[in-house]
Amino acid sequence: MTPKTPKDASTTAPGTTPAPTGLSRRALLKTGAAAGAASLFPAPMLWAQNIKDVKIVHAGQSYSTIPNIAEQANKDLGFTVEMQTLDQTTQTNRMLTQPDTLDVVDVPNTSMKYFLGRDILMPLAVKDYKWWDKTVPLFTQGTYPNGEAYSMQGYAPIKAQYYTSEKAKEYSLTPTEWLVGVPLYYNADTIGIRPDLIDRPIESWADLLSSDFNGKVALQDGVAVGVPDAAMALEAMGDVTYVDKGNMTKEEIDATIDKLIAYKKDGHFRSFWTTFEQSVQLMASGEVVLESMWAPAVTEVRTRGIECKYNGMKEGYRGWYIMMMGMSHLDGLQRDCAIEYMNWYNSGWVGAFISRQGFYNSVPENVQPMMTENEYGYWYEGKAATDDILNPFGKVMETAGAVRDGGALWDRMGNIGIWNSLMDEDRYLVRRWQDFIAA
Amino acid sequence: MATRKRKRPASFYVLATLLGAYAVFLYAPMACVYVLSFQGPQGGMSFPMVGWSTHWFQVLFQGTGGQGVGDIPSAFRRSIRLALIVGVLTMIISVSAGMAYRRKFPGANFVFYSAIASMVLPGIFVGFGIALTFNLLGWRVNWFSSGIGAQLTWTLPFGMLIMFIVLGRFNPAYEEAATDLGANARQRFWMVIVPIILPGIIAITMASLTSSYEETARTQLNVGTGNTMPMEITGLLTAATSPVIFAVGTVTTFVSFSLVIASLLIMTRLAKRRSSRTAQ
Amino acid sequence: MKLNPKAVSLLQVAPMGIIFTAMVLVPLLIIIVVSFLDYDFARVFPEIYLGSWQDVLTSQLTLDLYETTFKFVAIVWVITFSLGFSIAYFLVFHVRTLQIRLMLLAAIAIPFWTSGPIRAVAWVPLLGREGLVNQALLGLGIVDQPVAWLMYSEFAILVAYIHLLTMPMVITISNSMMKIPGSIIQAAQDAGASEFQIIREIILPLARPGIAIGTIFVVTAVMGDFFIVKTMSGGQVNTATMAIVTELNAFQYPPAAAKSVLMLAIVLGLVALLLRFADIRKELTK
Amino acid sequence: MNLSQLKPKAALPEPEKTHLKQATQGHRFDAELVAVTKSYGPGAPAVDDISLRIPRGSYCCLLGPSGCGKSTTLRMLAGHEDVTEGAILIHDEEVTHKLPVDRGTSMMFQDYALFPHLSSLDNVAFSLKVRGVATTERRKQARAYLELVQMDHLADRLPNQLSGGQQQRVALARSLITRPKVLLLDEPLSALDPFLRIKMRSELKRIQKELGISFIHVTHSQDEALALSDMIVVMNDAKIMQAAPVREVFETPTNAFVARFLGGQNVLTSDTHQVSVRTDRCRLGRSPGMRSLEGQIAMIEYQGNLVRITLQTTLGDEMTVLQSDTEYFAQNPQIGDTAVMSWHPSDEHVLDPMQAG
Repeated sequence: MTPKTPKDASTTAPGTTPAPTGLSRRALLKTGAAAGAASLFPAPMLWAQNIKDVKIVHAGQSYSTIPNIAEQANKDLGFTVEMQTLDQTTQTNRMLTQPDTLDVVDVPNTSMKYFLGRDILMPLAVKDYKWWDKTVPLFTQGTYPNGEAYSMQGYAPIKAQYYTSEKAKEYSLTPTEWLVGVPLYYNADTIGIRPDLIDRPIESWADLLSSDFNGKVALQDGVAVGVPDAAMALEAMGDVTYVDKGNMTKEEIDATIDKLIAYKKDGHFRSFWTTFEQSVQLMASGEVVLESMWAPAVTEVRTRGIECKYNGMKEGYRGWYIMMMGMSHLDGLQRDCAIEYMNWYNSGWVGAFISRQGFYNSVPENVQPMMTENEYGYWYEGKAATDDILNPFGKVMETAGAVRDGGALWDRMGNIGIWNSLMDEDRYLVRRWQDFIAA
Repeated sequence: MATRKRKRPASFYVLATLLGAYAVFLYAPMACVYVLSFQGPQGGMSFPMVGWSTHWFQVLFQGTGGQGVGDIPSAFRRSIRLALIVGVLTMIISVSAGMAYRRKFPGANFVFYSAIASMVLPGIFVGFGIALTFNLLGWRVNWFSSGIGAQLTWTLPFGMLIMFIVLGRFNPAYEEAATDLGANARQRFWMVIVPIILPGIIAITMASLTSSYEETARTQLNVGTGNTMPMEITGLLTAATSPVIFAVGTVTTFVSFSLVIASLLIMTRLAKRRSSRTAQ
Repeated sequence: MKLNPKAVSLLQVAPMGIIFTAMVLVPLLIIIVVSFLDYDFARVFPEIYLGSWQDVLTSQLTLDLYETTFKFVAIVWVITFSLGFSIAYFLVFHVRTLQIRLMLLAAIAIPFWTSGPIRAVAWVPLLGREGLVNQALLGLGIVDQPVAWLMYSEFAILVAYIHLLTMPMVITISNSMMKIPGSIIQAAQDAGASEFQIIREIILPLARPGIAIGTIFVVTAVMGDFFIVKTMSGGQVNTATMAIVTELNAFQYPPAAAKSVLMLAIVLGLVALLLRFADIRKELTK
Repeated sequence: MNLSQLKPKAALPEPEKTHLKQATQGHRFDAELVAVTKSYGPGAPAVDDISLRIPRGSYCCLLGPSGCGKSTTLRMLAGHEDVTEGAILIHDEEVTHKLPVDRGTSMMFQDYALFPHLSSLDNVAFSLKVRGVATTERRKQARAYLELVQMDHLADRLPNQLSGGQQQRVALARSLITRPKVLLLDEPLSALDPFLRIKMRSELKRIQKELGISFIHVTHSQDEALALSDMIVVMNDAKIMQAAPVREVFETPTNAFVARFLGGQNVLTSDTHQVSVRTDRCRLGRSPGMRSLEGQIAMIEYQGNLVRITLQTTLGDEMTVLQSDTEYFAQNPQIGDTAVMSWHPSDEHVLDPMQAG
């Protein structure tokens, strides 16, 4: 791969006029970046020379900061990429208290509100990102591919995709020239089911709270995922009605928590899980028969020879996505390299790598050539596997004939009932969540 | 130690049984770790075993090896480097402070209760406070500054308490005798006190090595780029599941077992040398 | 030049004092300030807000949290102390050779070199519905249904605490016991004291410093822990520290700060109370 | 209070004198060791096949150099050390396998072994407490014993607030309150300064006489042994060299070791026999009818009314002459002078030949 983007940047980067001294730090950074890039333009060799010493620290989720990806990046790009896997809390805290120690981050949608207006992140011009035209409209337009608007309950992708302007302290709900970041991957989550231990089909979120499964149900811990799941179930049960269950009012929160406390006192929940491993263990060991779960965890249970289903519910899926962003302290060559890295990340190879874990990439067009027909058919198109389906590390996940639960990409992603959320009444929700755990 | 050297009293058997039962209780979950680390390549993190193999050890030692287990070897190296430095610093600082507490001095309560506060405060909060302080001062966090500092807030209180145990009822006559024999303060320290409290010094170093190696709450925000071992493990657990984590557990046990045996040998040798020196 | 002894002490304690001041007290000061500020979405505003404190000091939640926390502290202390004291007594007064004693102590300590998260994961195959214990109980015909409360329950939390915290009790108490001169025990035997009387009248009072330090370990560990509570209860039990962590994870620093300050005050109070019974420092300055 | 109240339980009630009462109890010996051996694993035993009988009401000192086995012997008597072979009897009753408390012995430890967390009074009252004696009653008794050792004024002090001598008195009272048949003392005076040591030793002797029980006292000091003992047991290399009344041991040591260790004797060879001659029976200068030895004066020690003169013989042995100061000043020998030491053949005491080692 040749580093094209910086060259583009040098011709189009804003603020190329020399800045007088005494300007804001931001302006100086811009100038530096532009100057650095401009000097490269006539001599690509020099660029290759200079970037050798550049290092990009990429911190993120454990399925996107895999050493294999860093290895590939260091092979493809001329600079060094160092990866650090962090849990979400640590990562957000690091971004807030020590933003200089990170260069590129990928974060879940539920964290986006924390960074708004804090000058921690670097806005990305649409023109600096090569794949925007090819990105699924979930992100670019805020619609499904058929142009239909999707559910805006919870933190829907379009809610934190565009800035109103470069220096804006607000997200824009309509397209602008400034991206918050690069959408990486996303998925539609539903309930994991042990069909061998349940003798009827599970088709509604309401089953999560059905007394049939008392003591054999687990939810994901915490307010960002656990509460939306619970709200889906409560609404389906008819226990609580919501205006927007992805952004509840105080009264709705009270009603939700009170109901949940009643269920908890009834011994309804076996556990609330925090880690991938816990969710797999709960399901695989028969501790629970129904559990809100992630797709790769379901696959993991299945590879142990235990039946586990992941079909969609009639109320729809719970959607989420991960966004990649540069940090605002980046300037000069390093900034160029960071942008280059973000472009590279969605150019196909990584997309295929992560797709093999069961997630969807935001630029499927780039991914398709990097996967076999069998793979792309299975993961994206809902087709039956024609051969073994391997995970990125060569482990057999499914054998020929298997069909992905829920079907093709848009069968699943096209039916989102709620997005993972960070509610306006977060403060109150967290407080009431404490009462729930203590109950 | 002097006890009845006659027939074992009944209490001996009762207590020996208790110890045995405790050992079973102690090692039961550990046994699960050890056994599961030999899980077959297709197996997961809980029973049943899907065949037996050393696959996960190979994965661990070959580093990434295309297995997506995170960069455990680098994390391990970082953790060990940090643990060694923190262990030595804790030892020096705690011994020094322990010596100070043999006299009354102004501020003794202040330091003592600071230590207790440091133990008690939730680790993440201390970590967050330190990160925030560095941030406010415009300093960059780094493993060798804030990282070591954050870990010391965890290891030093224990080091101090161990010193209290070690120096408690330490007979001042030894030192007085040494003074009578013309030893100066430095000789007194190196030739009298250090040999006597050596087991305590080893204990502090070992304890702080371990707690440094294990610590996450205070470290994670302050270590800068590059995860430590437990951070890497936690990171792995949040989104993946692989018996390689149990392999880590088995290897750590094995390594620490060797370390313990080694230091035990050193200690018994020291004890023997001492007893042969003082034997009547 | 000869320094006066107090100055020597101050110099000796200086490194520790400086580290604690810089790394604990300054952050603590910031935490205290933060607890009085307003907040929203990971942000703290420089505006006085007393709501965090009001909630901490007046809500039923605080009472519930501390009730659970103290319940754990009390049960764990009683069990780790009884177990730790018995084992330490056995190691010191029944085991005859130093080598065997050290070997047994090491055997007790070794599981602690394995990371907490790893150990935590290992409980499910043991205590879960289909775990080894349940299989054994079913196999022996003691129960005919798997026992659910072995895992993801308060019982499970207690098991993990006792598993973790008996060792520090053994180590600190046995250290104190080893310092009791043999002649004192013999003198008590001469006086006609039974084994039980020797334990109660001589060993227990003389092992008090070790018991005190072990108690500090146990009390602070239980009060400061959230990891065991969370993993062993399956996120279904809330304690004082758990609540702080939940709020920190939601980036709601001021209420977390207020709870931390309260917690610190309570634990420092407990430690001060404990030191009234056994001043571990007094033995040094004698 | 009347001392007789403090006597062993077996003693008859007051007002008779205790040491007379002992005679009425019908046992022959207060303590007896029968062929007792103690070994710690392979190698030379710590105590090698010793037998010993201690008559009623004796003050008996076990005397010998460090490592001779005297402390081990005492600890076996106390029951703090297992007996490998042999038997131990107290008041004619076999106690070899009994617990310390059931033997009727009480031990006073070298480091006193006072319970550091208890006051003097509670230390003394301890044995009554473990027997369930009520607080006021046991305190009353303990106070009586503190009075006996003249420590009642410091009854409320903790051990670390007492001087060495005071701690020892408390330890003594604590041992005596159990009304032992035999009191065992492990180097009780070694930690005291010389002045206190002499004071304490007369105190010990007084108390022993008043109680009339046997004291068995381990020491490596000849002076102490001579001053205190009714009976001295000299030990060396795990064996008893001589066990006899004090005068007999001093005047007629069985072998050269005893003679040398006790002091006051010159060991020399006369007519191929090894003999001992008391130093105060030797004099400087030749006299008819007396045997003599030539040497050089190596040292002169002035001790007030006596003067100790050390002579180095041509063979390298050291001989001692103890003269009165009048005699000494009459002769006025100087260091370095050649001199002759002479003695009367009738003063020679023939020694057993020493075994090797």
